[in-house]
Amino acid sequence: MRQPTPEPILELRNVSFRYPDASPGLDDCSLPFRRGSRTVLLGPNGAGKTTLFLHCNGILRPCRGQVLFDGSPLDYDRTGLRELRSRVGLVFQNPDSQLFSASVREDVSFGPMNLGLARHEVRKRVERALEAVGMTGCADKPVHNLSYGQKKRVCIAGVLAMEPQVMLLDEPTAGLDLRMQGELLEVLARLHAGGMTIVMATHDLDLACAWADEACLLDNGRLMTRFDVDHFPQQTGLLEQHGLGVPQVALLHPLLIKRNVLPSGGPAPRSCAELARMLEE
Amino acid sequence: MRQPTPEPILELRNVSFRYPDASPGLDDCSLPFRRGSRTVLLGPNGAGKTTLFLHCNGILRPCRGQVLFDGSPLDYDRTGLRELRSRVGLVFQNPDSQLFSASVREDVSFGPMNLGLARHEVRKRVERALEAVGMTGCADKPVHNLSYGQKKRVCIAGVLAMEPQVMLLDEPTAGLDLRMQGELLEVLARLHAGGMTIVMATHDLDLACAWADEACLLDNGRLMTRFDVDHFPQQTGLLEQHGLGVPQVALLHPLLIKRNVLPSGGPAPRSCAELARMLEE
Amino acid sequence: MHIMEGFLPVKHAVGWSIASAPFVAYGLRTVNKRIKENPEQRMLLGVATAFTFVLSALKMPSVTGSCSHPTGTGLGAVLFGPAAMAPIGGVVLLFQALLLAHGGLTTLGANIFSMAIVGPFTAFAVYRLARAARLPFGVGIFLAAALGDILTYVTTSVQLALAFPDPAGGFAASFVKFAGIFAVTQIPLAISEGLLTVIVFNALARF
Amino acid sequence: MLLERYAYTNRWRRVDPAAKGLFSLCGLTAVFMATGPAAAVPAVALVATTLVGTGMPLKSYLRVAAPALLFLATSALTLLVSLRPGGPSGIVLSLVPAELPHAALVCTRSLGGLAALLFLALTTPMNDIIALLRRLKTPEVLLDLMTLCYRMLFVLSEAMHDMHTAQAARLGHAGPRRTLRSLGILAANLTMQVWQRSLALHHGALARTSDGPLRFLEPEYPHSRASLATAALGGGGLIVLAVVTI
Repeated sequence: MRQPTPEPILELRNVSFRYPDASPGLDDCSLPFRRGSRTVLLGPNGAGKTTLFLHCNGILRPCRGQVLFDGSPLDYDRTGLRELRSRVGLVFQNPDSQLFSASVREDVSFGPMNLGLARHEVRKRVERALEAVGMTGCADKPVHNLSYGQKKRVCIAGVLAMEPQVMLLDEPTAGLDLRMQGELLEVLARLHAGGMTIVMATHDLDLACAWADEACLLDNGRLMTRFDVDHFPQQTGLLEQHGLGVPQVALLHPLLIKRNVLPSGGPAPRSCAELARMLEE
Repeated sequence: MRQPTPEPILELRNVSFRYPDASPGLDDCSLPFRRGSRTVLLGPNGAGKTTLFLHCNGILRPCRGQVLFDGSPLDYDRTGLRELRSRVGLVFQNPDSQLFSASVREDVSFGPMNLGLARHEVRKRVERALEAVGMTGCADKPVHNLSYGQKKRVCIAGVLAMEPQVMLLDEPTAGLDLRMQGELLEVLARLHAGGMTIVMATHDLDLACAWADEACLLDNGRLMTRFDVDHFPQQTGLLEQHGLGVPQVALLHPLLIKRNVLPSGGPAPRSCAELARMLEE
Repeated sequence: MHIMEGFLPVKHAVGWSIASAPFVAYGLRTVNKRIKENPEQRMLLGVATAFTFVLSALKMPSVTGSCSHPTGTGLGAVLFGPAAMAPIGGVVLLFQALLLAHGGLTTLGANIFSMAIVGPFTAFAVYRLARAARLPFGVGIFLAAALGDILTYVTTSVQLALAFPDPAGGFAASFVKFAGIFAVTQIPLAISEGLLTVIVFNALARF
Repeated sequence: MLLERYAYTNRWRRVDPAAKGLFSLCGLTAVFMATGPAAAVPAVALVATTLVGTGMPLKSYLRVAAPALLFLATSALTLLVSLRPGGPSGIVLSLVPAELPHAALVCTRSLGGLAALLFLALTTPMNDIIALLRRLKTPEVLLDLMTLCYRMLFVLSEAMHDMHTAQAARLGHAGPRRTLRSLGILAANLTMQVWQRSLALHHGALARTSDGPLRFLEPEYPHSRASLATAALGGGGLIVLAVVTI
């Protein structure tokens, strides 16, 4: 596994945002995303996760504070935004708000075409992106005949084809059954292994705990905490306070240590499956 | 806890159904729902769970086989359907496709108004239903200002106001964070305590295991198995075979017995929280 | 009812296409201007096109007990403007021809003229007149949608009568024949569409 | 939509839509050039070609053609009836046998036209047709409307279907008055969705560096020249058939 390096690739500094209709926005959020890291953005529904993502991608502009990419503040003119959006890809929760063409291959080409690349380069990227998400076989199917999980993967391919350095995913596993979830996580694992920085908004704590390196907790537009996922067990109080519950493994592991079934010290297991393996040894 | 009585309130007998566009329907499903029981319908996306529900409510009519309510086959004429649909309520997965009115109270009154009840009776039922889901305080709010979890509860109220005997819920916890999930399960517990028969389609095994009395496994439109939830641990092989995974508690509990941390025999814990309590004792 | 492929003689097919062209061109110019001023309008008008297509597939009960589909011209004209309805309706008619075999390519011009030009402009004019006459909003919407619907079918009857004049009674007799079939039978359906559109606007006003 | 299904699964799906469009156009020309019942010859040839190409059973073909055939039946009957003032009721309806050849010509022409339209519709997915229109320099806005309409009509019709089902489950369609009311509410909800969904799409497009018109990679079709030549040959054949049999 690649070790994340310390300097942030994307960073929010004291970002505040208010929607015109007074629905909660962001409140003084400061948050760096380390290059090559896998971060989860935790928080109940309506905490501001999507709003935060829209800032990272330059679709929303902070009322106060600033967003930095690669150390320099975002440039909100046309070329600056194009540059940014080709580096920071955003996968929305609902595939229907992101798929424009009924043809899979055409839709994936949308981003690279907008970047003004040559045809043969676009074609190459489309094929590569489709392969990365395992959808080459469905490239000629119409989008409306795909399953929900397949649509999600097409959305990811559409973002991948722009070859971003950071990928933001909003609730990527919502509505997926376990099999589809597994397929999606595999895709993400491959991307991360290839050096991609990945940020995922979710309220599935078990998934967060099993998958991420780092976690941030957002509630009511405020960043409540940020911690290394290895320290998940110490954060359970705060998580519960914000209505997120506790990852099941973090509930059981300390008890098993207390009862001397498992040794204390050493890294905490990230999932019940891992805990089960520890028990089997 | 109320003991479910044996005779089924709703029953499918050899029901087969094919969609005109050849998407998978149902294949010879026989399934009784016991009065007062809490049943989960398990299965991956596209297994036919929603199709089965649409048969229970008379919206789809089987190509072969029959559906029985209270021991008699469904009557598909207008009065028969009205009768059935007021007895068997169906809560769909997506709240946005079943809330059509501007205000909460108006939406909840949709069903009882269509039953042709007198105004004061409608009013009484609406208030009762709102109270049952804990939404009285939001009765005059516009629907689109509600949170996702609140919308789900309004959907349930809309069905409750028709005072059904059976309630079918399609993926009720999908998209809910843990706090909202907890609130929803509380609502269902109250309804069940009041004598309601509840059937829930889900692919969340942990939830199924913690909540239900009985479970059925559906895949590709076929009923694969039906079992008492106390026998969950014995079914893990089959569940995994259909891509549903294993409830985490069913993964850990046997291992803890094997390692003599917990005594064998006695009822299996239904959730990790329960397992944690056993470990704390 | 759209005029089917091949039904109109060449001259008429070409003539109606030429008649429709300036309206579609004007509509496109308006749409382009709207998009230039407000880029979100591109998506809005695209989704509106899909909406119009889907709405016309809605099965609506008629006062006589039969079923029919709304034309949606009144609703669309008031929501998106009558000028935009020409290109929107044109795309919808092309899609209906290619996806449902409803209408045709050579008859596209004629169908656009009745469904996407006469219908929406009538509906919009009636709506504005009703507002100017200070009629209640609901009455105005009802008249706009119902008359938009009726005039659409009157136009279709005119188109058919011009193409196929009665051997004895000429255009007038032929018009009476076709109007008897397409426009008159449409009256109860137009009333349904009018009522439906009123319900839609009432519901929209409450959101 | 039955037509759609064949458009995606038929044998000629990968054939250049320009070739299929050309053949269809030749078919239309042939049908219009025939001045008598001869139009039936290219019509039959078109139907046969379509059935062979798509491999669809005749029954499905007729089902697809049914709404148009209904229109044709009523309209053709109207042509055979004459109206003139007079008689006790003010108008006299009479059958005009002399109009029979004219009506027959209109019928064969319409059937032929329908066959040509169905050939294109049953062999060519909408995306290919839009791509073809792009090659033919259709105005960009129109292409955008088509692309979005084609994608979103499935999304919206699913939403409409779900709402309809949910209303039915709560007895919203018991009786015509309730049905009309429920449909009105449904249409209003769908109207709201037009704005919500278009804003979401707008954000989606921005996130993918869009700055206006929707651009996509043109699809490529193998053996494009050969299929164009075949289509021209076949289409020419249709025209010759129509002209020769006059």
